[in-house]
Amino acid sequence: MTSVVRALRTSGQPEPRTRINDFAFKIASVNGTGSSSANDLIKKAIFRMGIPVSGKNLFPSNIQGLPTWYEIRVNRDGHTARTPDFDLLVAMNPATYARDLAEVRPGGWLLHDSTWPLPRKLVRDDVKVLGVPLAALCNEKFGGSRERILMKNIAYTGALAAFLDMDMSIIEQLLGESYSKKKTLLDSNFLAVKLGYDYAREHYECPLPIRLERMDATADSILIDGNTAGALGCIYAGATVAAWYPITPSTSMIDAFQAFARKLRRDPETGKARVAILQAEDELSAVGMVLGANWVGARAFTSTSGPGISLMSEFIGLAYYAEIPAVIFDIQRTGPSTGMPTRTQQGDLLLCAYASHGDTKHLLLFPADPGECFDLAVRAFDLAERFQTPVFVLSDLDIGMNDWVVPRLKWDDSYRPDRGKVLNADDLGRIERFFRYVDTDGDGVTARTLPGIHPKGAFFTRGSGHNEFGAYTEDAKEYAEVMLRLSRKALTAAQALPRPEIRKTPGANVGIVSVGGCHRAVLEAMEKLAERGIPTDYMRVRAFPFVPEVRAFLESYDRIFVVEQNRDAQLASLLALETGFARARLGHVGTFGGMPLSARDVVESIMKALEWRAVSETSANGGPHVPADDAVGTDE
Amino acid sequence: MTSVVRALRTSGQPEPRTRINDFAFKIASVNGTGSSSANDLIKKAIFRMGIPVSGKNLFPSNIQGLPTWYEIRVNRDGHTARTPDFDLLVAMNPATYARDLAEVRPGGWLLHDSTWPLPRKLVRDDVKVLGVPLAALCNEKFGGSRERILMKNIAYTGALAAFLDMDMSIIEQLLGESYSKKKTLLDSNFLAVKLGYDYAREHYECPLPIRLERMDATADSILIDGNTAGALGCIYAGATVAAWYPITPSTSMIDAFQAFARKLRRDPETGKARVAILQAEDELSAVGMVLGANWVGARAFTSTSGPGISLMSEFIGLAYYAEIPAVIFDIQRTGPSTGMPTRTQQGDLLLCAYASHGDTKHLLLFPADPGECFDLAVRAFDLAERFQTPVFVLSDLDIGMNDWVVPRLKWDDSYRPDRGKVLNADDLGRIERFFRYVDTDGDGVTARTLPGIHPKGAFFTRGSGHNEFGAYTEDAKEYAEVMLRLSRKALTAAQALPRPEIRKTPGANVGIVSVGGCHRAVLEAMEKLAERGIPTDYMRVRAFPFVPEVRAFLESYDRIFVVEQNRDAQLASLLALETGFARARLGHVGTFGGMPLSARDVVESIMKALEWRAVSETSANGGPHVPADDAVGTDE
Amino acid sequence: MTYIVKPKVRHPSLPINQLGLTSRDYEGVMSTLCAGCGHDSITAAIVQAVFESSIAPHRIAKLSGIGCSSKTTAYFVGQSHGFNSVHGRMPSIATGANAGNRELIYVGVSGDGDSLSIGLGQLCHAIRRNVNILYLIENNGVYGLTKGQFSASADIGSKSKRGEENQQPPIDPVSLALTLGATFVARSFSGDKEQLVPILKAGFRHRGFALVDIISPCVAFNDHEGSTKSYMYTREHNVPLVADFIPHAEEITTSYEVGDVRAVTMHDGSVVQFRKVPKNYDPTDRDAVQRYLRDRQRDSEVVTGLLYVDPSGADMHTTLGTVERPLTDLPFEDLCPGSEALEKLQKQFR
Amino acid sequence: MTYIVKPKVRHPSLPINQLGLTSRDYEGVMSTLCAGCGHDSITAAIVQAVFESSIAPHRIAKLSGIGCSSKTTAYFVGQSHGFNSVHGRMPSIATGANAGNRELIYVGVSGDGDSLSIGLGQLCHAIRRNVNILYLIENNGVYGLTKGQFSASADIGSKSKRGEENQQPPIDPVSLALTLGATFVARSFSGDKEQLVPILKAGFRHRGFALVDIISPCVAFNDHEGSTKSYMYTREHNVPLVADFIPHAEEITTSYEVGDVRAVTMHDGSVVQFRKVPKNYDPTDRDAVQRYLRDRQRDSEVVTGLLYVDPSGADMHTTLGTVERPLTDLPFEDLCPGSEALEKLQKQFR
Ligand SMILES: Cc1ncc(C[n+]2csc(CCOP(=O)(O)OP(=O)(O)O)c2C)c(N)n1
Ligand SMILES: Cc1ncc(C[n+]2csc(CCOP(=O)(O)OP(=O)(O)O)c2C)c(N)n1
Ligand code: SF4
Ligand code: SF4
Ligand SMILES: [Mg+2]
Ligand SMILES: [Mg+2]
Repeated sequence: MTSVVRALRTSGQPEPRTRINDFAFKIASVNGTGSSSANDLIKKAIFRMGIPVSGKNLFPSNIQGLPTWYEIRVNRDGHTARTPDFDLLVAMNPATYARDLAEVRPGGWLLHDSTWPLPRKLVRDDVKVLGVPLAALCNEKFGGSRERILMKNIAYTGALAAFLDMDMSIIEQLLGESYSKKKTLLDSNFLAVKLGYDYAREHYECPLPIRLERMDATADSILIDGNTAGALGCIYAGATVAAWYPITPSTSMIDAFQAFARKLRRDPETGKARVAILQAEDELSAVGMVLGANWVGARAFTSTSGPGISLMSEFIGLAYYAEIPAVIFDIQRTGPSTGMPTRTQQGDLLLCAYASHGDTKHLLLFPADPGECFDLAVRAFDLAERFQTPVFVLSDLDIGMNDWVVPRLKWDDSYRPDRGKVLNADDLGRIERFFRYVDTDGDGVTARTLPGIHPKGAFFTRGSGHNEFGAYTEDAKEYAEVMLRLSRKALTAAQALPRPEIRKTPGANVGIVSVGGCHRAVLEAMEKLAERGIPTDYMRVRAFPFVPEVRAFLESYDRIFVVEQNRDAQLASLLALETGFARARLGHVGTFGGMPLSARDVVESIMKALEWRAVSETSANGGPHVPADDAVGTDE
Repeated sequence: MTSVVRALRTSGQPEPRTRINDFAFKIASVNGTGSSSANDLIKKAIFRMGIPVSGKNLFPSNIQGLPTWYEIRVNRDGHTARTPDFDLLVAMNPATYARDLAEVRPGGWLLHDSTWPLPRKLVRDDVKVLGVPLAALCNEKFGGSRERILMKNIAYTGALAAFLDMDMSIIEQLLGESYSKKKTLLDSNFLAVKLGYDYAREHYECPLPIRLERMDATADSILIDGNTAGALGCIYAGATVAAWYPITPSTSMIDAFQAFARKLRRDPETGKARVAILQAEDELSAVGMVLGANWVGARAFTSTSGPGISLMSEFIGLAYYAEIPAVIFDIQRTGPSTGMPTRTQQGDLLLCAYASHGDTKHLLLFPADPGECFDLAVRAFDLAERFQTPVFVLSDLDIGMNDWVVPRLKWDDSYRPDRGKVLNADDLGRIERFFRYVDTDGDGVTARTLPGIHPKGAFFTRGSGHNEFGAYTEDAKEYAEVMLRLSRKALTAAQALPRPEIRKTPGANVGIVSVGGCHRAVLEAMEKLAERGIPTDYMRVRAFPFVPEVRAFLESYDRIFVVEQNRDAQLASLLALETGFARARLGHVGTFGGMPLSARDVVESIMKALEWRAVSETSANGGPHVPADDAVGTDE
Repeated sequence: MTYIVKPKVRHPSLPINQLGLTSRDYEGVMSTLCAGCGHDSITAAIVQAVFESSIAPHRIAKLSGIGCSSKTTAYFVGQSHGFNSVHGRMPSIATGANAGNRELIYVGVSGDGDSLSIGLGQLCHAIRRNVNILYLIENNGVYGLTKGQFSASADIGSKSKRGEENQQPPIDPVSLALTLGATFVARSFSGDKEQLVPILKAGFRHRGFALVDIISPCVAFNDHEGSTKSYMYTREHNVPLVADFIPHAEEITTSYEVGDVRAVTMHDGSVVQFRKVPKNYDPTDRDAVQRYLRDRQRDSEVVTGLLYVDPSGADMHTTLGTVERPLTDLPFEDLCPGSEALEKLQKQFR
Repeated sequence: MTYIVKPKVRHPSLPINQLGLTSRDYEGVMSTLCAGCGHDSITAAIVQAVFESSIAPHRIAKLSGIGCSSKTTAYFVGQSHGFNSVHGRMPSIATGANAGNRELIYVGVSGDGDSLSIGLGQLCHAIRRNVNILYLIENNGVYGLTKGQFSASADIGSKSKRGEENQQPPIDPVSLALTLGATFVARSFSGDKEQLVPILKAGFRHRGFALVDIISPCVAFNDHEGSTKSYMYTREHNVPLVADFIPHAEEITTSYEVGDVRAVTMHDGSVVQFRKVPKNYDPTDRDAVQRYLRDRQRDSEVVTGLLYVDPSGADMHTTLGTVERPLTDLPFEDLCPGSEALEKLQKQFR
C-alpha cells in the first residue's frame, strides 16, 4: 500500500466526537432468518426521517443457512455510494465474527447478542462493544423457535433505533403499514422493537456520537430498486409481451412487471390480462419470443443476465441483420460463466456492443440508478422500434436489486410511443409496391410493415443474404449495399441516443469517464480529489455508440481515467474502438470483485496512478494490467 | 471511381499478344450438373504441368439448379490469389449469360455451346467468341439425358485443353486414376474430352495467345483445401474425439477427418475405431462434448462456422474460467446471422477473441493457407492443453473449401504432444495435497489432474466463483486473485504463440498488416504497389493475443493499412485494443462481400487512400466508413 | 441474384374461392429445390388447402427455421408475411408472435433436422404450451441442405447414400407429441396429396398446436434403395387412414356405413369425418391411438392420417388468460396507466 | 469463504466394504442446502449405494448442471472428480467425457428445471445415444435456486407458494424416456431410501443411460398444501414397486412364491429381482409398462420403482464401434501415423 493510500485510509482520525447523519453500519446475519425485513425497516425509517440513505444487500447464491450482510450508509450530503468504512457492526452470525469485526473502523462500535458471553473473536481494543441479550429478551416473550429467530432480528432494530436515535413513531408507523391486516404480527413486532430499544437505553448512554437527526432531503424522492423501476417503465412504455427465463439478478424485474401488470393491465370488464408474460424454457427461447412478438408489432422485452446474453447471441445477430426491434435488459452479475450470481459487475459491455458473429453493432443504454432504469426503459422501446434493432439496457445487480434514493418518477401524459417507420393499411394502399429495405431518405432506416395489415405489405424476413428489395441474394454488391446501410443506420441512431452527462471543474486537467452504477461513487470521489487539490472534469456516457463529443472530451485532458467495474477495461475498449482514441492513453480504474464501487476505490487508484505516472505505459501492453486494478481488486 | 483506379483497371491495355502461364478464366454453369469434376480435372491437369494454379468455387447455398461459377487462375510467378480479371469465360448457364459476359476483359474470349445460335446476350464487340457444339457432339455419342449433361461438361474440358494447350497425356492419366475401376466411365469421359478437343482444333487456331506451357514450379507442392489439411492435422496431433454439427463451410473438415480416421485409426486386430466422432444435436452440445472429452484428458475438437460460435458462447466462457482445454475450428462464412453460407469472410475475429459474458480473452490462430491449417491444427492442441483454455483456429470458406497450391506437408516423427501441467499418479502420490488453481511458478498456469487417476487428484470443476484452492467462493479478494492470474496466463500464452511474419522493403514508409487468407493477395499487391513507386513493409499476424513486436511494427510507419475481409475492421480493432495503438491511425482496407480478396482490391484501396490522405480521419469517427471500403465493397 | 417471380397469367377458367381468389393467388416465388423433392409437393398441398379454405392471404403468417424444408415458406402464399428465422428456433418465434397477435393464422414449416435435433427442446415446449399454429415437419430422415447427414428421425438400419447404416434409434415426432399431450397429431406423406390436404385444412382450424409429420423424400440424398424415407419404401409400408374435413356451416353430405365412420367436431363447429379407419379406432383416445401405432410399427408399417385430435384443449392464450383482442390492437390508452396512477403507486416507495 | 470440510472422525465400529473403506470415505463437503431438502436425502442414498457397491471413489466422475440439485455433486464422494457445468447442458459434457474415457463410472445429477426446460433437448439426445451414465433428476416441480418458479414438471393444478395454480401440462421424464427408447427407467422418492438405494446400485451397473426420476420435495418453495411434489402428497399417492439388486457372483438367497417375483439379469451378470410388483408386471415390456403407468396415473397415483430395464441395449460405444480400451489410454504411437504415411497419402493431392 502506498503512503498516499495509507494516508487516505486513516485520514480524518481521530474521529470528531459526534457525526450526525454521516456514518455507515453493517449487519451480518444468516440468510433465511428474516433479517431482510428488519434491515428494510431500518433503511426506510431513516429515509422517512428525511435523510439520504442507501442499503447494499450482500447475499449468497443459496436459499438458507449461509452468511449474508446488509450495509447501510447514511449521508446528509447525499453521497449514497457504497462505503467500505463502517462505524458500527451488528454481529448476528457467529460463522463470520472474525472477518466482520475486522471491518469496523478504529474507534467504532460492535453490537452483539449478549445472551452469551462475548466470544474472543469479537474482542478488539479499538472497538467498543454494545451487548444486548437479544435471544434472552425474545425467548422470554415469544414461543416457537421460528418466531424467536425472527424476533431476534426485529429486536436489534430496536436497539439500533436507540443507539442511533431513530424516530420511534416512524418505526411504529412503518410496522403499522406492513402489518395493517395482521394485528398479532404487528404487536409482536413492535414488542420486539421495544425490547431492544428499552434495553439499549437502560444499559447504555444513547444515542451514540454517530446518530440520526431529522432533515428534509428526501421529500421529493423515493426509495426504489432498478428492477422495480425498470419494470414500471416497461408498463408505461406499453410493453405487452415479456418473455424470460429465471436468472439472478434479473428475476425480480419480471416479478415486478407481473405484479404491476396484475394491478394495471386488467380489462375492467372481463378481468383478463392486457399482457402476455411467458416463462420460456431457456434464454434462447425467451429472446426468440421477443423477436416474434416485435415482428407482429407488439412491444416485447426480456430481462436476463450475462449467461442469458451469451445464449441469445445467435438470435441477436438475426435481429440486427433482419432488423427486428427488441428490448433486452441485462442485469449484469459477476462473470465469466456462472461466476458469482449474487455479486455485481459491469462485465458485459463488450459482449452486448458487438454480440453475435459477423459484423454487428448494437445500441446500448446505461442507467446510473433506478430512476434512469424507468426513463431508459421507455426510451429503449422507442429506439428499438425507430431503428428496428435490438436495444440493450445495461443495468447491474447493485442498481437492479438494491434500494436507491432517487427523485420521484415523472410521467408526461402527452407521451406516445415512437413506432418508427411502420406503414399502415392506407400507406400501403397508396403505394405501387412495397420493398422492405430500400432507404428512401438516406438515414439508413427503411420502412417496415406488420403481418396481417395489407396484402401489399407482405415481405419475407430472413437472416440469410438479402438485397434492398428483401429478396434472397448471394451477390456481393447487393449484400454489401445492405450492410453499409446498416452502418449508416448506426450513425443516425447514435444522434438519437441519450447524450453523455458532462461536468466541468475550473482548472481541471484530469478527466474522468464512467458509466452506469459508478456514477455516485465518482461524484463523491471528485469532491475528495478536489479536497486533495486535484480538480477533475467528468463525463458519464449514457449510451453506445458514442457521439463525436465523447471523443472531444477524451482529447481535452493530459490524463484520462475510465472508471468501471470490470477487469478488462471494457468501457475504455469501446471508447478506443468507436472514437479512434488510443486505448493506451485511457487509464483503467475500477473494481471487479463483485462489491459495488466506493469513492475510496476511485480516489485511491487515481492518486496512486498520478503518483506512479505510469498508467498509460503499463496499460499499453498489459492491456488491463494497470497496477491500480490489482490494488483495488485485491483490496476488497 | 477515381482516375487512379480507372488507370489501374485498364492498365496494360492493349494486351501483349501472347501470355504464357499467366491468365485467368471462369466457368459458369448450373449446380448439380457435375461441372465440378470437370473443373477439378482442368485445375489438376494444370498443376501436373508444373504450373502454379488456383481454383475458386463460387457455389450457391442450394443443392441443385442454381447458378454456380468456378474461377481458375494460372500464374507462373505463383500469384494464386483470386483475380477479378478474366481472359476467358465458359458460358454454360443461359440464366447468367449477361452478367458472365460482362466479366470478360476487353480483348478476351467467350466459349459457348454453339449447338444453338449465339444468343444476343453473348455478343460484345471486344470479346471473341469460340463456339463449340457441345450438346450436339455429346447427343450424337451418348444416350441418356443425365449422361449427356455430364459429358457436355467433360467436353468443354477438352475444348479448353485445345485452346489453352493443356497436356492431353496428363488429362488421360488423370482420368485413368479417377476411373481406374470403371473402364466404361473412363472411356466415355475420355471420348467426351476428345470430342471437344478435336472440334476446337479443327475449327479454331489453337492454342490461343493465352496458353499453358509445362514448367517445374509445383514439384514439391500439393493441391489441397484447408479443411482436408486441418483434419489431417487433427489426426496427426492425436485427437481422439471430434464433436460437431453440420454447417457449411465446416462440414467437409469433419468428413475428411472421418475418412482419414477410417484408414488411419483402426485397431489392426479388431478393426475397431481409435476415435469417436460424435454428430451432436446442435453446436451447444458439440462444444459441450469437446469440453467433457478434454476434461477426461482426450484431445477433442469441433469444427463449425459463425452461427455455431454464437451458440457456443456460454460454454466457451465456462472453458475459459474453469480452464478446460478445447480446440475450435471456425471456418468463417459471410455473416451476420445465416448470411451467405457459401461465401467467405473474416467476420468472427472480434467474437472469437472475447466470446462469452464477463471478462474473457481467448487464444486465436490464423492460418493463411491449407498448409498452415495442418501445422496450426497440431499447434492448437498443444496450446490448448498447455494453457488449459479454448484455442480457436480461424480459417474461412476460401481457405477451407478451395484447393490451394502449398508445399508438401512435413511431419517430424520426434513430435510428442505437449500435455501441459498434468499430474500423473506418481506426482499425486508424492504430494501432500492437490489444489487445482494454485500458481506455484508465477506463469499463470496451474497444474491439473484427470479423473480416474488418483484419489488425491480429485477436485471440483466449476464455472461458479472459486478460489485458488478450487473451492466455491463469493469473496471479492479470492475471486479477483483467480481472475488476475488468468490475465497473467494470457500474457504467458502470447509468448508461446506463432510469431507474426514480417517482410521489409527498403525505403518503405507505408506499413501493411493483414491476416489469414488475405496473405497471397497482399504479397501480390505489394509488388504492384512497388511498381507504382510505393514500397511497403508487411506484417501478417498469425495469432492473438499479440506480442509487443506487433505494436512496434505499427509504430514504425506514417501510414498503416490493415487488410482484412470484413466490414468493421475487426483486426484493426483487436490491434487497437491489445496494443493500445490509436484505432484512428489504422486505415481499413478490405472487402466483405463474400468474394476472396484480390490484389486489385488492395492496390485500389491503398492508392485511393493515399490520394485522399483522409483515411484516418474518416475511419476515426465513422469507424468502418473508410471510403475505400465502400468502393471495394460495391466493386465486387 | 434476385428471386424468380412466377409468370402470373390468370386463366379465366381457374376456379375461384369464397374470396374470389384463384389458387394462383396463393402461390409464392419459384421453388429452388431439387426437381422431385417431396417438399415441393407439400408446398402444392398447402396452396390447395389455403385456397379451398378461403383464407385471406395477408392474414397468414409463415414461419420457418433453416433447411430446404424451411425455405419453402417462400414458395406459397406470396401475399403473406414470412419469417425464415434461425435453425431450430422457429417455435419460440411463433410463440412470441402468437402471444402478440392471436388472430393471425400461423403456419410453421420445419424439417426433421430443424425440429428433432437442434430444435427438439423448443418443439416440445411449444407443444406443451399448445401454441395455436399448424406446424409441419417435412421429414426426410436427413439434413438435406447440408448434403445428407442422418437426422434424428433416421430409422435404425436405414442406409445413407454412401451406404452407412444408421444405428441410433429414431425420434418419432408423432409418438413424442402424443406423449407430451399434443392436441392435434397427424402423419402424412408428401406423395399423398389427397390425404394431406384435408389434414392441413383441419390443422388450420384446430385451436392449438397442430403437428403434422410429413414423410417427404429427399431425392438428392435419401431416396435410394435401403432408405426407409424413400418414395418406394413409404408407398410400400404406408397404412393410410382417411379423414374428410367439413368446414363449419357446410352440410355433411358424404355418409358411410355406421361404425365405419367417426366424426369429430372442432371448436369452431367444423367437422372431421374419419373413414377407412380400423373398426372402433377412436382418434380422441390418446392411449388407444398410441397403442395402435406401436402395434403397427412393430410390423414396420407406417400409419398415416389425422391420428389424434382433442378439440377441447386449452391453447396458450386460454392458459395465460389474455384478452380476446390481439395485444397488438390495444390502444396505448389501455396500456399506459398515466401520470396520476404513477403518483399514487409511488406511495409504496416512500 | 472456503468450503466447509466435514470433521472426519472414524468410528472403529463403522462397517467397511470390499475395498476396506467406510461410508464416511464416500462423503463430500457439508451440504449448504436448506434443512430438510429432499436433495440431501438423495445424496445420502448415493453415498450408501456407492459404498455398498465397493466402487473406488476416484473411478467415479460426477457431473451436474446448475441448480440446488446440481450443487449436490459436491456433497458425496469427495475423492472423485466433479464437474458442475452450466445450466441444462450437462448431458453433452457427459457424452464427451464418456467418449474419451469409457471406463469411468459416470453419475449425473440434475434437476427438473435443468433437465426438462433448458436441458430437454440434450437430455433426449443423450438418452437416444444411450450414453453409459446413471442420470438422476432430483425432481421438485420448481426452480429451487431461483426461488420457486414452476418448472416443466409441475402438475396441472399444483399450487405455488404464492397460491397460483399451474395450468400447463407437465413433462413426465419417465414416459418421455420410455417413448425415446431409454434402456433403464426408474422413478423414486427422496423419502424412500430403502427403494432408492437398490435402484441406484442397479443403475451404476447398467451399461447405458440409466434414468432415475426422483421426487425430491423443496421445503423452501414447494412442500406446502396443494403442491403435488410435497412430502405429504407423494407419500399419499406413492405406489412403490420394490426391486432387490444382487451384484454379480453373490448367490441369490431371498426367494418368494413364484409369479410374485421376476428376475432380470444385467449385462455384467448381476441380477435385479422384482417383488411387490403387480401380477405379471413385465419390466422388460416397454409398451406394457407405459400402459400400466398411464392407467395408474389416471387415478393420480404415482408409481415408483425400477420400472423398465433392457440390459441388452447397445450403448454409445457399441454404436460407434470404438475400441474397448479408453481412448485416453491409447499411446500416441497408436494415434499418429507418422511421416512416412504422410508422404504416401499426399499422392492423392498431386
Ligand atoms: C446454428 C446452425 N447450425 C447449422 C446450420 C446448418 N444447417 C442448415 S440446414 C441444416 C439441417 C437441415 O435439415 P432439415 O431441417 O431436416 O431440413 P432439410 O434440408 O432436410 O429439408 C443445417 C444443419 C445452420 N444453418 N445453423
Ligand atoms: C443460462 C442460465 N440461465 C438461468 C440460470 C439461473 N438458474 C440457476 S438454477 C436454475 C433452475 C434450477 O432448477 P432445477 O434444475 O429444478 O434445480 P433445483 O434448484 O430445483 O434443485 C436457474 C434457472 C443459470 N444459472 N444459467
Ligand atoms: S437436397 Fe433433398 S431436401 Fe433439399 S431440395 Fe434437394 S431433394 Fe429436397
Ligand atoms: S430451495 Fe428448495 S431445492 Fe433448494 S435447497 Fe432449499 S429446499 Fe432444496
Ligand atoms: Mg430433413
Ligand atoms: Mg427443481
